[in-house]
Amino acid sequence: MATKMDDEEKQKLYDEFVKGIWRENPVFIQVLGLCPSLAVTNSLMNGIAMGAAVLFVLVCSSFLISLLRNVIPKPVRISIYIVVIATFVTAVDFTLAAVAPDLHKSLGAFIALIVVNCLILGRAEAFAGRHGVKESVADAIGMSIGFTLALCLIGGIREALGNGTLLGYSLFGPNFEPWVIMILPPGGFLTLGAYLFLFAYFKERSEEKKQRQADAARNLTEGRRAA
Amino acid sequence: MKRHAPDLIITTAPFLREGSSTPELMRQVLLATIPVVAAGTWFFGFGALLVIFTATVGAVAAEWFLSGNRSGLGTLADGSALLTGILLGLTLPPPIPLWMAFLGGAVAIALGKVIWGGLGHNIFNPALVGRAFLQAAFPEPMTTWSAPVSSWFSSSSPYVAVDPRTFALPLMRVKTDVITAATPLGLAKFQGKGTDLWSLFFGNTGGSIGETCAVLLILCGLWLASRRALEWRLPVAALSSVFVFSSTLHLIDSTRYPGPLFMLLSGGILFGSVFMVTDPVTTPITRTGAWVFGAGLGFLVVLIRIFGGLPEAVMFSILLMNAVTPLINRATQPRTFGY
Amino acid sequence: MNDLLWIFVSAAIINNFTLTYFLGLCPFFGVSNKIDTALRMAAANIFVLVITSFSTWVLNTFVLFRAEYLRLIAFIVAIACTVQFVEMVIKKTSPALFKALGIYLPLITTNCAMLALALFQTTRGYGLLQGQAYALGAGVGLGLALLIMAGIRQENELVTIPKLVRGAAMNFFIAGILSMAFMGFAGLFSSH
Amino acid sequence: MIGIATAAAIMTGMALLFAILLAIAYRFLRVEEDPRLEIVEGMLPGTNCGACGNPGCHAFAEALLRQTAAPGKCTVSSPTQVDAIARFLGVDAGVEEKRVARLHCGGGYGLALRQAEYQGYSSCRAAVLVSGGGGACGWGCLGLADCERACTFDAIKLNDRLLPVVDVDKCTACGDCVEVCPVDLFTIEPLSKRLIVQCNSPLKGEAARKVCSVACDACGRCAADAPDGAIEIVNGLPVVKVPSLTSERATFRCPTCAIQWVQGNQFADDTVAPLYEGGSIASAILSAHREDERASRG
Amino acid sequence: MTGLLQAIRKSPQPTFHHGVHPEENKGRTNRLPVARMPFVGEYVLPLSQHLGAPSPPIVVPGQRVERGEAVARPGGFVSVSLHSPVTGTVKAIELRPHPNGKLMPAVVVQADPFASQRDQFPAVPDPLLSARETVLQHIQSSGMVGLGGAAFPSHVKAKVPDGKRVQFAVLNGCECEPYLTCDHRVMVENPGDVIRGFQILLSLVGAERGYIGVELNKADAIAALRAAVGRAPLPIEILGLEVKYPQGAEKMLLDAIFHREVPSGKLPLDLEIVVNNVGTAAAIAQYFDTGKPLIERVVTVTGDAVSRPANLLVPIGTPVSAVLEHCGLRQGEARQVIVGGPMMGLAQKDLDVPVLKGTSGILAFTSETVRVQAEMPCIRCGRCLDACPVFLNPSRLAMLVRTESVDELERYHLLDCFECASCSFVCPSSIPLVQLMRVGKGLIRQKKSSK
Amino acid sequence: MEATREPSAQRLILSLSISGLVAGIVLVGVYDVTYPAIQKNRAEAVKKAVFKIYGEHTKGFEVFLLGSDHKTLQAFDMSGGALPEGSTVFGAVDSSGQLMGYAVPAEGAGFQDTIKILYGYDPTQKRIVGMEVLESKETPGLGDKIGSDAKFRANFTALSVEPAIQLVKGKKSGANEVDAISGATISSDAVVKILNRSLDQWRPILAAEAAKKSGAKER
Ligand SMILES: Cc1cc2nc3c(=O)[nH]c(=O)nc-3n(C[C@H](O)[C@H](O)[C@H](O)COP(=O)(O)O)c2cc1C
Ligand SMILES: Cc1cc2nc3c(=O)[nH]c(=O)nc-3n(C[C@H](O)[C@H](O)[C@H](O)COP(=O)(O)O)c2cc1C
Ligand SMILES: Cc1cc2nc3c(=O)[nH]c(=O)nc-3n(C[C@H](O)[C@H](O)[C@H](O)COP(=O)(O)O)c2cc1C
Ligand SMILES: Cc1cc2nc3c(=O)[nH]c(=O)nc-3n(C[C@H](O)[C@H](O)[C@H](O)CO)c2cc1C
Ligand code: SF4
Ligand code: SF4
Ligand code: SF4
Ligand code: SF4
Ligand code: FES
Repeated sequence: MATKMDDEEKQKLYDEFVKGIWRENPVFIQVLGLCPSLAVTNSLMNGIAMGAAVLFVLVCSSFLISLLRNVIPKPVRISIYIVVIATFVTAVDFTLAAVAPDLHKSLGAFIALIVVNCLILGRAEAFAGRHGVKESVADAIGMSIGFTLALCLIGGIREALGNGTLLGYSLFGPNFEPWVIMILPPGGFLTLGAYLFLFAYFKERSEEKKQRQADAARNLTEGRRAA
Repeated sequence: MKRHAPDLIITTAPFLREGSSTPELMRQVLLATIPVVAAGTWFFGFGALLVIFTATVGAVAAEWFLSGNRSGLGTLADGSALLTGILLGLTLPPPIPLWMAFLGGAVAIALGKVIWGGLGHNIFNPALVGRAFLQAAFPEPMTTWSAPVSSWFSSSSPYVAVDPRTFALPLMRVKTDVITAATPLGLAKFQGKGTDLWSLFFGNTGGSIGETCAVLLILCGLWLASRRALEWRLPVAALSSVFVFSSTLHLIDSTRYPGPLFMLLSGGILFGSVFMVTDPVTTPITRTGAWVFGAGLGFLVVLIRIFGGLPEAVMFSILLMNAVTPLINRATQPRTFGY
Repeated sequence: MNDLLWIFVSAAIINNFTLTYFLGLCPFFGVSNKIDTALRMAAANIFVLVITSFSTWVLNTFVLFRAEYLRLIAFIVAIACTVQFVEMVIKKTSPALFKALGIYLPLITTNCAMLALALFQTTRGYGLLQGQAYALGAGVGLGLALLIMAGIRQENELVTIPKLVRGAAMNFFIAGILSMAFMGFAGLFSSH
Repeated sequence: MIGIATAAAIMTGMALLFAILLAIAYRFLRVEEDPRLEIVEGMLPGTNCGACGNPGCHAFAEALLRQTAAPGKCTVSSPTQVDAIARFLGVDAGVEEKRVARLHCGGGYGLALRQAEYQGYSSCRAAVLVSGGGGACGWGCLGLADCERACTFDAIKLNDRLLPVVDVDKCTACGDCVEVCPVDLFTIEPLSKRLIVQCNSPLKGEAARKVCSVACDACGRCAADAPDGAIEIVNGLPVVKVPSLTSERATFRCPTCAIQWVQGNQFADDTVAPLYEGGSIASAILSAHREDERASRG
Repeated sequence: MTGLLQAIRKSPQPTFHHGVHPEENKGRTNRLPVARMPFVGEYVLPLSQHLGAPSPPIVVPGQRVERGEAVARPGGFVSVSLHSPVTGTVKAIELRPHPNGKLMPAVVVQADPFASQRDQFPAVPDPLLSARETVLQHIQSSGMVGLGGAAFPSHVKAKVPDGKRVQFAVLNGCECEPYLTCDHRVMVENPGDVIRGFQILLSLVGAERGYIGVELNKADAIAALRAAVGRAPLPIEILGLEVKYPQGAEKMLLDAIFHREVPSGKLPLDLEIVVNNVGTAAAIAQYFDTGKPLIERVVTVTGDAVSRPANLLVPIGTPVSAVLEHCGLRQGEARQVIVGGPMMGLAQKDLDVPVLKGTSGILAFTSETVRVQAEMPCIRCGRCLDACPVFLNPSRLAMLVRTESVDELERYHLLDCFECASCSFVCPSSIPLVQLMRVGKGLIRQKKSSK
Repeated sequence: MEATREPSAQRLILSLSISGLVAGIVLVGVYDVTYPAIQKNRAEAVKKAVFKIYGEHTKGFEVFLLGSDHKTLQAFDMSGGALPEGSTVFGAVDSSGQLMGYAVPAEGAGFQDTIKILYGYDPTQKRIVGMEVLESKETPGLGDKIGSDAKFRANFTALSVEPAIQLVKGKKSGANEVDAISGATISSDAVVKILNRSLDQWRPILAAEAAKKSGAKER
């Protein structure tokens, strides 16, 4: 009995965890937290760093908020969330500046802007404020991994085409003509648009395939009935 | 009487139509580009023709693959994709690598047209979307110009000789120290040097393939206007606006600001006015709107050419005016009869 | 004076907050579907930006000069606080104005643009007047982008956008093209 | 540690200020809203179809809270969803009998006379303005699929005869098709009503048959065969007065198959004898229509 | 260059703004005198041939009727009587195809092949001497409606409502529709009738002055009217107008003559003007001269699918098929038959429809003239805006109709469209704009009624 | 629904204040821990730039603050590790502790956004001896060559500032001329403008300072 409960709970935690990675991916599906997704992703490294920062902030704040959710009075909850989040963000900001000054410089103000990232406040309000600690942390980890994944996908393409490198390693040799647009602002918009288009395309393809299979199955049974 | 009834066709009135059709319009503009292509080839050699051709192939291929209608000619039949490709080719610098021209054509159609739903739905001029993409992606090749071929038969640069950069492998560049030339606007902006108006008028200057020969562009524009293939208000408004704004500045300080004739004859303003400002799809539908569009365009061109960072502004100005065209259309609805 | 003009123009078009700095994208895509909404959002934005610039300047100059590490948290709280306060005041004094603008105010609180403005004006060491010019420019820039975007999106509603790009993907493509077009303003007035 | 003191002072001060402001706001400017509203609205499908008779799901949720409507009015929600809402609100589900849209025309391609070829905007509402469409019957289905496009639930598909077939499983009785059809061919009927008159033409006798091979020619046999008064001929058409008839006898002697005993979807089994062999042409036309439509609508 | 020149040149003749110049195609019939259409076997008289309430029948099947005898009475004030165009028997009162595509109730009269088809009708009082009410009543019971197309009961227009007054009356002799020449022939052949009818109308509405607007492609009509007007007591002026479609639309005509716009949703009466067709005036004059009610009218039959085009005086109720046969329809070649003009008429699917009081033309085209072009996407060229005489934006309206944005449709004044089809005429993408306008009006109506 | 119960105003104020207090304390902690490292990084960045300008002989740098009279420099004690706020110039010091020259930060509008540079200035010879780009948003591949293009940087190794620095295209002839990067004339121009503007401010001050020093030495 007890193990069954555990299993169920594990399953639920697992679900909360995976959903953020793909099914409810914050960038590609929910289209949230766009500013950093586009602003800092002109290189893969930036994407990873931003993702890590968000992971830290989101997990810590989700933990704290879900822990305190019954103590926080409803009318001031948003303000308290902001205070909590801002504290963690400032911590990340200073730590990064101390440990990796170059990275800190290339991420610019966007580390600080994590405070107002719609994703984080959104998760705090929509999930952590209403669920238990375990679920909230699972959700936070899943969401930030999904977020990081998206940033890496965007950053990877932009760096590869825009600079001919990946994590600084040259991909195409010295005569490569970089597509400067990719690391310029329009490139960010266009890359994300292209990803969304590709996902829609593959989704439609797989749905069509499913439909065809279903049709084929139906024809088969009907044919049998006729015979 | 029911004997022959099933042969009957029923449609709504009117049962008469005025002559011209959309594909015919496109055909006329295509015709008008032929002399411009020829002039480009004359001035910049055989390589220029290759560039135009490749850009066109890129556009046509993209249209055929992406438009979703691949039965027969599909949407190519209306000729608009062909036109987009040629116009894009004409706005490129002559020595650009062919793969970039091809990419530009494909981007022009994909990003400029197909995603919007095809002919008639796009907000931005497809050819210029392609060009803007190229300019932002490859700023250096897109601002490297070659001088006009001095003589067809001279041994130094005969017109059949093609710049080695043209044949760079896809995604790659050819690193050579080749002779480059500056455009009249570049010369004026960065080196304070003028270009004589006759050269501008006949096109014997550096620049995009199709933009240099002013006299030909004017003739093509007049021909198109006479065939009612274009809305004359748009180019007239654009050119007058450039004239007004640049003369004003010139009057204020003639040493710092170039005169209106130079502004009108140099760069892409004439080419843009004849072929791009007139694109019906991406410009205002109302007549008042046409004047507003032209005025705004001229303002932006003069503003950016003179106070901006770039020597030339026609492309960006047209795209910016395209962007506000929906707003212009809304604001300039004609007053309905009886209101 | 020239300085103020350049700050304004730079924030409004050359370094447009939305199209080149990627700020406030969520509401940008969220409320740019109707020209009417976009206009009101733009007005509310300009208003809040100017107030934010002022209040954070006051905060930074008179309270935080010794405690740099509190900047972020103080700014965000201050922004949230002022916006909420403004909202209350409007609601109380002019229900009509509230109906037109007020409903966007909560959206604006958690908008990167406000915080970014506060942070940028501080790191750039802008004074009060420069900050105001900056805020005004940023607001005008956001409004311009919103308005143009709304015009285009409303036009798109009249035609059929292919299913695969309809929605978010199309919005990004439009923003991408707009961002390319705005590149034309680069360098404006910088050499004069 | 001056730092800590400053920080604590500043932060506490600000927090205090903020809190006081908020407290005032909370006290004086709060808007009362029933918290259940949001929950109930969340439980509704959000299609805003209006089948429940309210302008959208939000209004329906308000009606539910006011208890002026029963959850079962929402025909889009599945029974379990309805049940959940009813349990949440502690009210009776009030499930209604399932109703579906029924078509009153059987004169599809090859059955009804076509007099001319309609060309133009591919839409029933447009075609009806051009000489009433190409068909000879002024009351019949035009077959240009306005209803198919209007149905938000994807319940309507034109069949090979270009007649709309309503999928009774998907149909939620929202009535969009009723509204959109320019010749008013749909009515919403209880699923249990089996006798459906598939003709809408008031023409009688020879005049009716000349126009369409499955037209009701008002011969009166169905009325005679049905229990007393259950069917009445009004204006050249039988009217089924007793919806719950259990016998299909009334349909037996209909010379044109205009009155049908329908179980499940209409036209599901090809009960209508194919008088003209038009199947393949019809599907060609159908696909041409679809092409047109795709071209014009993308 | 022509476009440029046209735009720069300001036209010297009075006209309205915008509009189009379709090919006239009037040459085949404009010199043919009006001939009489022989009697046929059966006449179909739909009870609803005019704007307003249908006329209830006053005969029963089997009843014998004389030529010119009423078969239906006015169904209200905005309604008129209906008369049998032949002597014969009422065969039936049943649903019959109507040119609008629907089956509508009609009185069917079987002609008596041996009857004399009398030419004498009961006498009527002199309109210039009788009381206004009596004259109006007579006009109503003569079945008189506007012959310009809309078939609006003439007595209604002639009765000026209390509190209003009329300053000018206008006769509409534009006949701007290509192909049609019936009004032209009436003006050339019966200018006296036109002027006399106009005099009656002028005195009925109490106007101080009359104008007749005729397009300049009908110089002989202008000359004939000018010659006839000399003898008239009230001042009447004949104006030559630039040839342009849709000059004949009354709002455009008033713009051309008086440079005044009829406000949206209002009538010419609100400008203290009434407008009538020249044919209507002639018919009124003839009625008061001879007592013959409205039982026949001049119809132009032309198009490349008829071998003997003509201007025919056709008894109302004659089947279109019979008229076409009389004019030598090229059987099997006709691909499209239109009742009315080529810009505003209705395509027919059933040629047994009757000629109505409002039928001014019957056109039959072969596949050579009927070019059905594939529709292309709108390229926003703006030609439709340039054509629309009421300054609408048809391109946008069409898109709004397709997306069923009903509120926007009203905001863009769809309801002011009077379906002149100028926009469709010029559209290079062959978009059925007018049809979409009509669909859109249906949407608005539907929304209003569901509210 | 419990949430409908109204929390008291005191509770709201209390909880917010507590969270503010806690946040403040946490942040001070973080700040204290990271402060030295951050300051070190900043100083390091300046040092790197100064090194690049003055070459391998450089040993370290001194910091001078512009005095309140806006005319004289005051040495700033860097033992605390933190750079001061306000107008600063740096002095490059060689291994013998000798002042080699000044390194002056300056900024101005570029093609895209503000460009920040650090340039080495030798007041006695009235020459610029090096230039480093600290921060710019110029287009990669074009404008950002102002920081990376060796040929362009070479312009600044011995650039006379008399009467003012001049931008030319192609042939550089005078000692006070800078050859523009082709394809990035605007950015090149921006650098020249920034230098000229900054020199207007600093030249007299640094000249006076140098005169003071040499005067002191001579004396
Ligand atoms: C229609 C047209 C529009 C153009 N628009 C632009 C433009 O907006 N910006 C631009 O740099 N070049 C544009 N060009 C190319 C320029 O006219 C010109 O040759 C080039 O920009 C010269 O400036 P440069 O020195 O950058 O190198 C356009 C060309 C044509 C034909
Ligand atoms: C587009 C359009 C064109 C018209 N053309 C004519 C015309 O050429 N001649 C005419 O008499 N009436 C024409 N009419 C009808 C007039 O507007 C008006 O109804 C008529 O002249 C009134 O006269 P009636 O009542 O005697 O028919 C046209 C109407 C429209 C909408
Ligand atoms: C996408 C793009 C980015 C550019 N970036 C820069 C830049 O960062 N710095 C610059 O000076 N010019 C930049 N330019 C401007 C042009 O390259 C311009 O033609 C150039 O400044 C003129 O210099 P030239 O005369 O030496 O070719 C850019 C142009 C484009 C289209
Ligand atoms: C007068 C005229 C000018 C045109 N100009 C352009 C142009 O500048 N660029 C382009 O891509 N297509 C042009 N087209 C073609 C067509 O309108 C264009 O591909 C549409 O924007 C695609 O929807 C033009 C067409 C005409 C009739
Ligand atoms: S039922 Fe009505 S809407 Fe549906 S296809 Fe037939 S006519 Fe059109
Ligand atoms: S539109 Fe008609 S078929 Fe579709 S769900 Fe509504 S009632 Fe049923
Ligand atoms: S049909 Fe309507 S929209 Fe078209 S031109 Fe005529 S009035 Fe204008
Ligand atoms: S005429 Fe046709 S193509 Fe041109 S704008 Fe009007 S609807 Fe569009
Ligand atoms: S992340 Fe910037 S507004 Fe959403």
